[in-house]
Amino acid sequence: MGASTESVAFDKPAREQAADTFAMWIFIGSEAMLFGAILLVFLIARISYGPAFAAASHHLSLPLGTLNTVVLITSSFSMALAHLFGNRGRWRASTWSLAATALLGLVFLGIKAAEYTMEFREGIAPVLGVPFTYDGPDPVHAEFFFGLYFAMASLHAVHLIGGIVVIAGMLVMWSSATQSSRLRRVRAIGLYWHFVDIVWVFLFPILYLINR
Amino acid sequence: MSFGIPFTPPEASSIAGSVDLLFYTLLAFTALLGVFLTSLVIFYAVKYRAGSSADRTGERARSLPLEVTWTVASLLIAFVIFGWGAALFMRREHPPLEALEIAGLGKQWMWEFRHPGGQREINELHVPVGKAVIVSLASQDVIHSFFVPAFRVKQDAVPGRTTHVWFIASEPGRYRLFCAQYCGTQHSEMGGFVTAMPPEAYAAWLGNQGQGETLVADGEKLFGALGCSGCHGNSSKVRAPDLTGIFGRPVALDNQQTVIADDRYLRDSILNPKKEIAAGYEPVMPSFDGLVDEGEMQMLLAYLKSLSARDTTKSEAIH
Amino acid sequence: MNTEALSSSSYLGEGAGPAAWLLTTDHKRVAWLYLISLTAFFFLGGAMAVLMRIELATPAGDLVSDDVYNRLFSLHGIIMVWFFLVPSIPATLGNFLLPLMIGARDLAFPRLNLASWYVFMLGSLFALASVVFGGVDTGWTFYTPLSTLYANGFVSMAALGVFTVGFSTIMTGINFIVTIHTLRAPGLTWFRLPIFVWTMYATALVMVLATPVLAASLILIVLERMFGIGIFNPALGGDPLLFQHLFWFYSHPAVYIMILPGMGVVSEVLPCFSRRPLFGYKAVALSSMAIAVFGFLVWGHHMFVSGQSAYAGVLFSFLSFCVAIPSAIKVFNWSLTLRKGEITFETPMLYALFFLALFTFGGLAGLFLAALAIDVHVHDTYFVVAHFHYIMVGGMVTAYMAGLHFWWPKMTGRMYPETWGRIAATVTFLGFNLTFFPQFVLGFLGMPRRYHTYPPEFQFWHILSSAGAVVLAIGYLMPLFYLGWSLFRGARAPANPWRATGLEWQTASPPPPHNFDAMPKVSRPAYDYAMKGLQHEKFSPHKDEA
Amino acid sequence: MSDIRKLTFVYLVLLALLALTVGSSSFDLGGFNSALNLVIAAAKAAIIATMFMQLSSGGILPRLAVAATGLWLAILFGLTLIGR
Repeated sequence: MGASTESVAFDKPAREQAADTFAMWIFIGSEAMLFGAILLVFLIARISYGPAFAAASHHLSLPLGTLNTVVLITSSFSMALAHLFGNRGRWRASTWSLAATALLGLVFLGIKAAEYTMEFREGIAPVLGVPFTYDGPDPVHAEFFFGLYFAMASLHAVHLIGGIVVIAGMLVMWSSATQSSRLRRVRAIGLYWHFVDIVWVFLFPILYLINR
Repeated sequence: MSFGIPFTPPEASSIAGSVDLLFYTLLAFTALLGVFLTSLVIFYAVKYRAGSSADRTGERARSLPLEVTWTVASLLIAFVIFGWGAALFMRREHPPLEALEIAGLGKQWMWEFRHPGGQREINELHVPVGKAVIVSLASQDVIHSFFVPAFRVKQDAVPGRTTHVWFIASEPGRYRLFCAQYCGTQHSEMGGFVTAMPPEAYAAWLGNQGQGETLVADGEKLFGALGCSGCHGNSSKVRAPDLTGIFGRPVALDNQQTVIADDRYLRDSILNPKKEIAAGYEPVMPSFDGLVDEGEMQMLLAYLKSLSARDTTKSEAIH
Repeated sequence: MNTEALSSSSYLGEGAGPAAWLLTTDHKRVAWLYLISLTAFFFLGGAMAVLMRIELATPAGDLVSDDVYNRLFSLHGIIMVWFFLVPSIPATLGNFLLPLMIGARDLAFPRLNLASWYVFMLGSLFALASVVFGGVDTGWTFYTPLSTLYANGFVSMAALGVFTVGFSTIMTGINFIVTIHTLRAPGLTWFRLPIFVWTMYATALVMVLATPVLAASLILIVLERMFGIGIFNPALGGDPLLFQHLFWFYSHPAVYIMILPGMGVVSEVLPCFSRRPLFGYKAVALSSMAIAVFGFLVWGHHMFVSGQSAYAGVLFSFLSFCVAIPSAIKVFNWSLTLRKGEITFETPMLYALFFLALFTFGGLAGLFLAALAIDVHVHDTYFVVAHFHYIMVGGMVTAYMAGLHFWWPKMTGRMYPETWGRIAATVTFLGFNLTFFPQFVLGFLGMPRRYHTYPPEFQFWHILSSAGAVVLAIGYLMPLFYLGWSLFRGARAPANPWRATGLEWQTASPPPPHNFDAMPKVSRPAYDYAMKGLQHEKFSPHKDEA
Repeated sequence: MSDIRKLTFVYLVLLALLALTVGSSSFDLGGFNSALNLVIAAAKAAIIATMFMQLSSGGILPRLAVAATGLWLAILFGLTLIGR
């Protein structure tokens, strides 16, 4: 006994697996509260300054935003595949799926960076003292919208970067890990990754699709 | 009797007595309960100390009737105190109609007050006894809190909105005025005195302050200087709502809703005119955000309110 | 007794040297890492409090400047709330005892547990580093727009430090919840759990669900300061009150993070020294959960005069009265536990009885604050300061001392000196009341909190309070010395010196690295002090069950 | 291989829902656009949670965590919006 559990506290792997999953779900609940609080800030501002927010939202790039959503949903799909293959012991396929997931994460970040660059050029990025040159109506509250947009999108991006780093670290130490611990890690990072995906699923319509 | 040591704050407003009645009732109740529980614990501790010959038969580790009883009793008492406190609290929402309105502005680190006649005071506030006084509060910078312990009133002054506090001073005297919300380095220096004086003395005091411009007059001047009168005046070329009698009236908006033109609506309409557009008008008004500070906002609001009062009390205004 | 044999079989003897401690994953050693760091923070925050009390002995600001005073109370609050009270009992006693009480070998995630300490140290030291550069002067509440637009201190640094400590809190919370759900010994059903475990569960729940909201509000502050995003800036359309909503959504339940573990400790100590089962066990257990849930519904009572709608004020007042009920139930049950007992007055019991008194009075003072019309008068005055110090210091710290003395033999294998313990407990109790009772009077008189100078008519009460602070400081310094002494010179402790029923007393003092030689089985309810054979210190209550 | 087929199907459904959201935004639904967007987002989140994250087959504990989070988010949103 003990060989297949990682924590000394458990004597049965099945029990440990249940504990792992539960812990990840609690962590996700905790993260949901974090994003929930910021969404609440957004919601209240949106109620107060609806027209300004709608007008400002039109300055975001809908094609790039949609493309990014597709990329992220695809990465979730490949993450689910990585888990499925791992479960079946098909470790080569699992590894490739994981790598694809991380790669898609990087693509997402690349597209996001391109969007940010465009927005900086257009002068609608009210951060770091960059001059804010917005030509729509009610620039004060449009600035508020862009501030929240940058805050929320960047917080999401930071979560995604964290996920990519963890996947990369897992792949580096892949060969030295036992199969059960590989599976344990894929399961944990998978839950996290899907959650980050869910966050974007909400952010996308909220930020990009206000009364288009 | 108290050797110069204060135990209670002075009661100097119309509500101080009723707040204190609740306070002392609650004090009596909590003291009684606290002493009862303490005595019970001490009694048990002595009676059932190890080695004592107390009777320990028939012990039980729970008693459902007892638990239900104290739960229900606690709930009932809590509800009574809640209701009492809430009923008194709701009086804050309903100031008397006939009231003297004084503008109070908090800034780091002083209170600035302006009487309706334009008299200005810093960290001092003179009010008449026996007349309702509404202090409309605004803040130039951070959150402050207007606190007069002798009146049992407190209200935060929040940047970006107007809040109100009202009281009727009942005893002439000089009472402490504090800023209760921490507001930065010299927070403890921000305050002074409220002087409650008999109405005649108050009138005399007002007279001695020198006749400055009234708040309304200042507001009217600003109304012209900012160009408001260009559109909202009678001879304007652009169509804009006539603001005569606007305050307190319902305004139909272009989204089929109706709002009451209160402090909040007027403030928002000046700073953020696109938010709620009066039905039938084009949204052409520019925002004055950043162009008027809180002091000027108070003047404008006073002027706009005076436009409502004028029809009915014209003779008084001329006088 | 053979010293060699003992040290080699206990967790304390398993490898010495810094590495064996700093890289340990043993929950008992992680508890010590926390205990040592928290003690340092407690005395640091306490020293600031004493300095403030000395300053306040005279109405004028003659000892320190206003700027320094503001930094002192801000850091006192930040240190005491986030670096001492929130982690205090959970991270030290909870870490040590939770696995022992439920018959587990360790917490579910031992490495996460160690990581939580490192994250805690990283965050707290980062925040404290801001002192080196000049400190923060926003108060621990970081109210906007003072903190975002006007404060000249190192607000971002302190906020990021607190943010980081939040991660450590969440890690501990997750670890506790999962451990309690998955690692209970056979037969240890939910309603056989010691109340301490129940309160740890309730605390962990609040930690996990409230802390992220604090994190969000701190992130927004930092973004506003560093990147100019005007989320709470009224000039840009933001709402400063929204920050208060988010802040108190965390910080009011955080009060329950701080007090629930104290309630847990007292629920262990009172039955043990009364030799009686806890009165109304189920009511106490369930009221802990009720507190954890209802605690989230009342944050608006910090904002009655803030400008939020009056009707919201009424609703929040109503809910605040409701949350008082579970606490009242607990007080009644603790008092009734003493009835028909065989009571002895060792140090933990003294602390527990003092807790009962101080918590009761602090809680009753809370009724004044929940009653709207009274709160308008006493809000933001010393009345509030006195109220929460009665709960946080009189309640939580007293319970912490009770627990520390109660489980000291288990943690160290040594007894503390009983006489000194009783003296310290009494000095603390007297000093505490002298310090904080006058503050109730001051608050009613209208003395606002966070004042560096004050009107001379308040001086009498301030002098009493300052004198009390000195007594209180002595009361807290005494255990530091005699407990330190007993680590090396104290009498050897038997496995079960208090003849208590919990599983943690079934194993050696100090416990072996793997906690139990034979994994325990449980077939009795908690606090079964009527059990035969419990008169003996070597008796193991659960071993006779097959 | 039916599992892979199932995951692929789920993936395609998610993409279809995305297309629906983006598509619907070019029609004026008289104020219901945001509501529809949120309903679709919630549906996508539910699909990801149950199918990709295997919430439905993970036992009672994960569902407990989700329920608790939902309740607490409701408290946060509800009481804050009332308090304004």
